[in-house]
Order: sequence, then C-alpha cells, then structure tokens
Amino acid sequence: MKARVYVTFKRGVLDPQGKTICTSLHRLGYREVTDVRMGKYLEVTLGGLPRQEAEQRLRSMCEKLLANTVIEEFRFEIQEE
Amino acid sequence: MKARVYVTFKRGVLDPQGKTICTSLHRLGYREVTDVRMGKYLEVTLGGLPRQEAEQRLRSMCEKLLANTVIEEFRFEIQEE
Amino acid sequence: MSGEGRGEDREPEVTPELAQQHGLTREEYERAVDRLGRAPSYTELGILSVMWSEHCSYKSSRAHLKNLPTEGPHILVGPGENAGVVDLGSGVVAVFKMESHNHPSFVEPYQGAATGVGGILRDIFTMGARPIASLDSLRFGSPDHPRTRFLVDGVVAGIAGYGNSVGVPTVGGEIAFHPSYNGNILVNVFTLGIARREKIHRGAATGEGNPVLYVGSHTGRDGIHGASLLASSEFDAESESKRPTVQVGDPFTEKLLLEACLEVMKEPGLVVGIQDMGAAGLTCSTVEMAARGGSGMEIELDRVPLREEGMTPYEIMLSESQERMLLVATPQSEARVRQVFEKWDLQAEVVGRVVPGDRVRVRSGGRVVADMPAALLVDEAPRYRRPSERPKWQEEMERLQIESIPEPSDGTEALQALLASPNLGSRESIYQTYDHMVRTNTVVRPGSDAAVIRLKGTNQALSLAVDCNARYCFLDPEQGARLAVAEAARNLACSGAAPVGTTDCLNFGNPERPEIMWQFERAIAGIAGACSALEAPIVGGNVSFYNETEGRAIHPTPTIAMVGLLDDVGGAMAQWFQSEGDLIFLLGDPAGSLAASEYMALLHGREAGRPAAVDLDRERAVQDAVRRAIGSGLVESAHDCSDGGLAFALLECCISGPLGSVGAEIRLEPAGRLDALLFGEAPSRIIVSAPAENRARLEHVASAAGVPILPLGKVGGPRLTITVGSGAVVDLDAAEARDAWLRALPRLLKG
Amino acid sequence: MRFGIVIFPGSNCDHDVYHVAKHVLGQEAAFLWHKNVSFSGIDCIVLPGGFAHGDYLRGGAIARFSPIMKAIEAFAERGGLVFGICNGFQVLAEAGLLPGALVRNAGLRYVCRDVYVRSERQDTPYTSRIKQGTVLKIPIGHGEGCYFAPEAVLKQLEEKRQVVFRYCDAGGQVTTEANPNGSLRAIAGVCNERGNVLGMMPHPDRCAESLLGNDQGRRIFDSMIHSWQQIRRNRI
Ligand SMILES: Nc1ncnc2c1ncn2[C@@H]1O[C@H](COP(=O)(O)OP(=O)(O)O)[C@@H](O)[C@H]1O
Ligand SMILES: [Mg+2]
Repeated sequence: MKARVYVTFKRGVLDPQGKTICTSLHRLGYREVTDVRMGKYLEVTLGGLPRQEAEQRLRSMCEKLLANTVIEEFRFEIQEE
Repeated sequence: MKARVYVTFKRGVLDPQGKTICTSLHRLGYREVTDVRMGKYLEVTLGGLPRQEAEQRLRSMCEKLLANTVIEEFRFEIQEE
Repeated sequence: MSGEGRGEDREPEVTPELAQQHGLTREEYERAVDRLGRAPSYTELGILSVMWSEHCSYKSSRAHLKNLPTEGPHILVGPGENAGVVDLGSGVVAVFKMESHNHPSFVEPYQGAATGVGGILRDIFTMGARPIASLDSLRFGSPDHPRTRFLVDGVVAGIAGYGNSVGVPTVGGEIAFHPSYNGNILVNVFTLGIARREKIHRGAATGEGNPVLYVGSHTGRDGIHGASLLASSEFDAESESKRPTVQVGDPFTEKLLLEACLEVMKEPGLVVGIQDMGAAGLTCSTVEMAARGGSGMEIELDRVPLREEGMTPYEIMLSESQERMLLVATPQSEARVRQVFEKWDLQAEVVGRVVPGDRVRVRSGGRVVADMPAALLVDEAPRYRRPSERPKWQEEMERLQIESIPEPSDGTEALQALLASPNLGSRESIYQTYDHMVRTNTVVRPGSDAAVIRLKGTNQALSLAVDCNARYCFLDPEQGARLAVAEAARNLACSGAAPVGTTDCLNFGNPERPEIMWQFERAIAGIAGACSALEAPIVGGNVSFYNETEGRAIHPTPTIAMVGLLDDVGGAMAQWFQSEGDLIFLLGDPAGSLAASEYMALLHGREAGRPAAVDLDRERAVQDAVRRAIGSGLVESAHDCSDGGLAFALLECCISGPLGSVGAEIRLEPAGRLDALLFGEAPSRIIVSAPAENRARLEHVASAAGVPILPLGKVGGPRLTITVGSGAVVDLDAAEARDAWLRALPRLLKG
Repeated sequence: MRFGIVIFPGSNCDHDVYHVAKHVLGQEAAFLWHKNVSFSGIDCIVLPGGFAHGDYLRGGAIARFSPIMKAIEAFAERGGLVFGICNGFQVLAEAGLLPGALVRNAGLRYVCRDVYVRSERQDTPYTSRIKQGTVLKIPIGHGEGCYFAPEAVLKQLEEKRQVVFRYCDAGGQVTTEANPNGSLRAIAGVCNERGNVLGMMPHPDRCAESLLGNDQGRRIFDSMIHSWQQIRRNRI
C-alpha cells in the first residue's frame, strides 16, 4: 500500500521559503496569493500490513525520523490500491 | 480559499533524498517500506476567485515557479472553507 | 547478430538512415561497416555514435590540439588520462583538469551545474588524488535578459549545493555577462587534487582474467543521448518512460564514492585500473579502459545494478547516470575491494572480466549484443581537418575610430559606472555561497587575483586562477587566447607563485562553420605560444563545440585555468592595499588601449578594435619582477591591472580587502586621452604597494628584470583621488565605492 | 588530551578538526567510525562539520541514529566533553542532546564568511580561557544554521545561561545585521544544563592558525584542554 506523508512547520516557526515564494508570486503578478506555507511531501510504499498496524508504524516513522517534532508537525493518509 | 500543491520528481528521475530516507528507515527496522519518494508540499492561500479561474491561475503558478517542469510534475487540490 | 539479447524484439533494424539519425555521416557509417565486416547491431550503433561523437572523439579538434605544448620539467602525466599530473617535488603531485557542462546547465541550471561539478571531481579522484580545491568559470547572457537571473541562480546554487556537500572548497573562478551567451551559457569547472606520487592510478584495463567491477549508483535512463530519443519514438508503447531524463546529482553518494575509491587505491595492489563513468557512461569507460590497457573486455549487462524496469542493452550502455565508477581489480583483491565499498554502504558488482584480444564484448540475456574492437571506437575514430576561413566580420570589428568617441573631462563618473557594472562589480555575493574554507587550506581566499591553498605537511602552497576575456578573443582569437594565458599567469605571479601547469576549456560554436574553425585554430595558436613562453604547459583540458543558438555562436571562450607553486606559503600575497602610508608603484608600461576595453563596451556600447598585443618577453619579465619582489618581502600587495584599466585596478586595491576600504592619492603624467590613461587596458602591468623604506630595493629588482617601474602615489585617507598633471580627474569616497561595488551584482540580478 | 573525532558518512571537516587537535595543539586525536558501538580512552568527542548523509531530509536527522550515538549519549551522561561544530551541532540537536533545532537560513542561501560572536559565559569547559563578553571572529559555512526553539525553551536557556555564543558585530553589539542566518536571540552556540555538551554553528576549526589569517578559534580548543587538565588535577 501507499502512504502520503505531509510534514509542515508548526505555527510560530518562521518559514522563509514560503515567504520568498509568496513575494515572487506577487512579483509575477499573482496578487491574489495571500500566503504560502512550504512543507515536505513523502510518498511511502509499504509491503502489505493490516491497515491499523500500518498506521502505527507510519506514526512512529514520522515521530522518529520523518518529522522533527520540535519544529514540525505531520499528517498522513493511507491508500490501498 | 486554500490550495494544496504537491510537487514530485517525474517518473524515472533519480530521487537521492527518497533513496537515502528509505535505506535509513530500513536501518531503523521499518523493513516493510519498499520505496520512498520525496517531494514538496505547498499550502497556498488565495483571495476569493471563481474556482475555475483559481485552477487556471494555480496551474500557471506551478508551471512558472512552484515546479521545475523539466524534472518535476505537480498536482493540486483546491478546497474552499 | 544484430539486436539480439534483452529486448531484441523491440530493437529496430540498423539502416544507414538510422545511423544518420544517430549523428553518423554516411562515410562514417560505411567506415564502421567495413571495419566490422557487417552492419552494427542497434546497441553497437548507439556505442559507435557516442564514441564517434565530437564530445568523445574530438574529431574536429584533435589535429589542432597536437600543437599545444604538453611537456615540462614537472609534468608526470599529460593529456590523454582522466586528468593531468604535475610533480611538486616533496613527493606530492597535483592532479587537475577543467570540464564544461554547458548544455545541460542551460536545460536545467541547478542539476546541470551540480552534475558538472560531480563529473570533474570523479575525473580527479579516479586518478587516486584527493580533490582539495575547485574553480568555476561562468558565462551568462546580458543581465536584463529574461532568463539570465534564473540561470545564474540555478547554476551558482548547483555548484554550491554539490561542491559544498562533497566538502571540496570552491576557492575562485570568474563570471562574465554578454549577450552572445543569451541562448547558450557556459559552465566550466576546474578541480585540483593532490596525491602521493606513487599512489597515482591510471584508467587502463590489464591482466587477463581480472574482474571488472561496477561501483556506485544504480543505472537509470538518465541523459541517454538525444539519439535514443529519436530511436525510442519507435516504441510508442512506453515512449514516455523511455524518454531520456535529466541527470540529477547525488552529492552524498559522490562523497561516499570518493572516500571508498581513495581507500581502495591507498592499499597497494588492490586496484589495477579505474575510471569514472562520465559521458556515455558504461560505454566510454569500458572501451577506453580496454583501449588504454591494450586488452579485451567482456561485460555482462545482466549484472549491472539497474534503477528502472525493462532497460534495453542500448539504454544501459548509453546511460549517463551519475556517481558510478568502473574498476579493474585482481582475483585476489576482489573480496577486499568489495569489503571497502560495503563499509561505505556502496554496491560493488563484478560485471565483467579483462580478456585476451582487443575487443569489447557485451552480453545480455546470455546473448552478445555488442562485439567491437576497442581501437575502432577510440584510436580509429574519425579525425577531420575542417575547412577554416577568417570571418568577414573580423575586418569590420577591428576598425575603431577613437576620435569618434567623446573624451570625458572627468573620470569619476565613468569609474562609478564601471564599479557597479555586471562584469566589474564584486563577485562576493557568489563566492560567499560556496564553501571556500573547508579542508582549512585556503590561505588567500576568493577576492584576490589568485587563490592560494597551502599543502599540509609541506611548506609549499598552490596558487590557482582561471581567466578568459572573451571580448578580446572575439576581436582577435589568437591575441585574445594569448592574453588569457598571460593574465592567468600574471594572476599567479601576483600571489607570489610560478606556473607549473595549465588546463583549458575551449568553448566555441559549430566547428563545421569555417569561421568558427578559424577562431579555434587561432586560439590554439595563441595558447600554444603563450604557454611555452611562460613555461605553463597544458596537462589536459576539454573542448566544447556547438555552443550556438539559431546559428549564432557565442564569443569564442578559451577558458584558461593555471596552477602555480609557492615554495614558501608564508610569502602568499593578496591584491588589496595593506597599510596607510605605503607607496604605490606600477610595474610595466602605463600605456593602455581603449580598443576592446570594458570601458568602451560599457559606456560607449562599442566592442571594436584589436586588444593590445602582449609581448611575452616583457610579460615574463614583469612576472619575474613581481615574484622576486614578493619573494624578498619588499611589497605588501600586488594586483594584476586588467579589465577596467589602471584606474579600476587601483580602485580594486582600495576596496577589495576583507576588512573594508582604504583610500589612495595617485598622480599620473598626462599622456594622450584621459579615458585611455585611466581605463585603457593592456597586459604586463602590475600594481604593487610597499613601505617607503623598500623603494630603492624594489626599483632595483625592477630594473634588474628590465621592467619599468613608475611611482603612482600613496596609500591612505578615506578617498581615492587621481590627479593628472594639475587637475583632479578622479575623486571618490572609498567606503561608498566599496558599498556600491559589493551591491552591484545582487542589484543587477534582482528580479 | 585525546580527541575522538566522529566520522559520519558525509562528514567533511573530520580531517580539519584532526589537524587542529594533532598538529596545531599537539594533542592526541583519533577518528571514530559512526558504526562503532563503543569507544574508550577518549577525553573529548567532536562531531565535525559536513553533510552527514547528505543532510537529506534535515541536517543531522539521519546521523543521530548512527550506532555510535548511544555511546556518545552515555559518555555525555558521565560528564564527558561532547563538542558539535556546524553539522555536528545539528546532529546533537536532532539527537536531543541539545535543545532547539537548526533550520534553513533566513536568507535561504548557504553562507561562507567570517562572523563575530560574543562569548556569554566563562564557566564552561569550552570558554574557560575566554572572558565573558569577549568578541571572537570565526567563520561560518552553513545553509541551515538558523537556531530555533519555542519561546518557553528560549526563556529557560537564558535563565540557565545555556547560550554560550551570540552573533554580534565587531564591537560586540547584538544587531540584526550581525546575525547571518536569522537565529532566534542571535544564538550561535548553546550548551546543555551541565555545560559539558556544546554545539555551535561557527567553525573554530577553520581559524586556529595564524597562517590562515586568524587563530581566534584556537582559544576555544585551548579552553577545552585547560579545563580538562583542571578536572584531572582535581581527580588526583
Ligand atoms: N564564479 C566565481 N566563483 C568563485 N569566485 C569567483 C567567481 N567569479 C569571480 N570570483 C573571484 O572574484 C575575484 C575577482 O574575479 P576576476 O575579476 O575574474 O579576477 P581577475 O580579473 O583578477 O581574474 C577573484 O578572486 C575570483 O576568484
Ligand atoms: Mg579572472
């Protein structure tokens, strides 16, 4: 099965990349954009596990490695095909 | 409204980060992981536009700036609240 | 046997037409068929087309490169190997080379530049040397061209991203802007490594039965040459997945590869031969290693680690996936070699053997998919003496009526315009994004004429500089090339070093055009003459042709990188003034020429006239003089007086120091036009500063070398003032000038 | 004194630190491979600069799981000196041996140049020879050196005086212009409560010899040696 992991900065952590992208979008004329937040997106493929277990495993992967919980928060979706 | 933009490497393009993350997940004992692809995730907030127009604008933002279409492909979802 | 093996059914039949699509001429194709005694298989066609391509075969340039001086007292290995080797005495050798990655960097600036760095690094450590310094020489279109900023940002970030990560400092380089690069930028990267003399390895496959190992990253469809795109149009089914993909650099894997390779090469007897898989990957490395070793080689494609599904032999042989090496071990050493690569988490697979004979035989799925004499692909590759003809435009260009150019009454404004210009503004904003200190050898950092790196464990240091004024080369290719060599050597001399070797990167247009071939021939002649006169032999280099868009070629750009040696690292010199009260002198003749000058191009929009010719005896004398002055501790700074002329060089001496600016009071004798006096350009001129008490000895050193020495003035105060006769012609605040100079590039490249 | 210099895959400044310890300071030095699960006879562990595991994902994120890190934690527990420079600081932060995190420079670019830092306290093993308030010129070379910690943590750091170095100008003033990466409270280096673990982004190993134009970084290493000798004397 495939999982999509989203890692984003916690509120309060500055996101200079997002800011810069936002200003360049304005420069390019996309004035309607009011805010950009930059994050990481990971597609993780895992060998068949019962969904519940997979969720547990993914959570611990995120807490351990994929996200630094001092500055980041994570979210994931599991989708079997 | 808010849009979520996902930028990933095109198929076949080497993804050194994904590869390295995958091997370290193995070392950490997550043997069930068979592949990791690393990508970017952007949350773009834009001032109210008719949905259709918003889609057009977002597509052109991705092509112009958010994604490097030589090696990356993009996807986005719009969600009004 | 055509098209057997993996994916045979899908492999198109080879016809003269298909060969042409692969860039082989009819004659070339027939020649191959004759030699093989049959039509090549599809895989063989792919191999032929890359090995006989301009890039790999040097078919248009080989005949002319022969004219370059490649011998010298220090030279251990000249052109032909992966990089040149120079003996520094003291048991240490320097290994260096320069490579271009122009086209990939235009397509994808970050990855193109990054993989360019990766490639040249492998060229160096494949010789058994540890890379310790890089230089980058960059050319972009005009700053206001819509694509320029994107390209600059990408290229600079790519060089930083890769070089910094691998831990090789980028200690210098050059960057220039000109419209002729609007559609074709230049990214040339130089790397230098050092090794103990006895640890040098070659890229030769010898010893029948020896195992051939593939080490490093897996093979994907990266950068398979355009021809395969044409060919792949036949498999509509997966044509999408078959499209050649842009190479992405993996600096981390490169770093592991670097350490692992140096470790196996350190242990005596483990490695017979080794070569990186650069252009034309597995093909080029197998064929060249076999040819160099005078042996045959058998390769088993089923053993090659693959990253993607269903790759054909053609694709595997032509893939340009990065961070891979081919290595010949011995049956006894094989296990140990694997062990070392495992330690570094790298895969090492035996993919073949060295065999008797002279053929490279490639198997896949138990079938032979290619079987060709190595010599056919290397030594017997086509060679051309392409027609050359002096371009019509040359006449036109050389004409310049100075009288038609209004003479300024005051030099201050012009000087301010120059210091804020794209080509003369400070490069700090670029080299600060490069780690130029890692390895803690950088004695003179970027920002001076030449970078100086000490050699730990010795008292020696190496000096590095890269130069090319493409405007000079366009207006007079032979003189321009000569001037580039002279400037590189002068840059080294200003740091206190004497040249030991040179590498070049010859960037030109389409060699099938006689005008381009003429530029190339002239440039080679210029380099050859200057390198012999200055005793800086060529140890290797690179030719990049077809730098054109819509039939419009770039300015001819023969980039020259030179390496110099200082026997006493303590004597390393920088370009900026050091102490208030020091006297300022010019070594050489003050006369400069407005022809071909930056001043004319920038302020009068004219690129015309012939650049001032360099008298190589005088050039030598001036360089000897400054070296002697530095060697005997007489001077506190030395700066090459080049782009922007005397006034701009003086300004640089005032404002380019790391600790801020200092002023100077300069007096010049009136001589012809004011702008020529201030901004005229000429070789063989060096500005030095020295304590008053050294004056007599300094003047003696100059006259002993037969070099004119002219007192210019004195260091000190907050302002740079230049007085000609009785009138002040330049007067500006050094600190303000420094600010404007530092802000120039960032400002010009702001979106 | 015997320095143990850890080599992670992707470490770049391991040899630089070795050179300083051995050839500049005349101390003993040994390399420690990251796969080792233990080490002995080491008086000070140095995690050098570089790009461990390519800094892929986050600087130090993968390296913190190297087998040797457990032994280093235990060593720190026992009060051993653990010094993280640049990438080494990132590893220590990721490993939780030091508070906070190092994120992308505010300017988004990698920056290699000299900066000034002010030494905030003398009572650590790393600053024992450096008077509080002393300004040192030390080069940086990083793209992810912006120090971040939640407000609460920052308060604690200040209370417990764990901020050892702050970016400042040549005169010792802490200003926005003098902050090269946007670090909160201009933090260039922090230690743990006990003071035996230090992480800093600037590179003292790059300025420990006058030949390189600057030997001010040497004062940090001299302090370490001095403190270590003190401790030993007290033991005897
Ligand atoms: N692209 C670059 N990368 C690194 N350093 C650079 C680059 N361009 C220029 N520099 C450095 O900036 C200084 C000025 O460059 P340049 O004007 O070419 O010097 P010169 O005219 O003496 O050859 C030199 O120290 C050079 O190494
Ligand atoms: Mg130059």
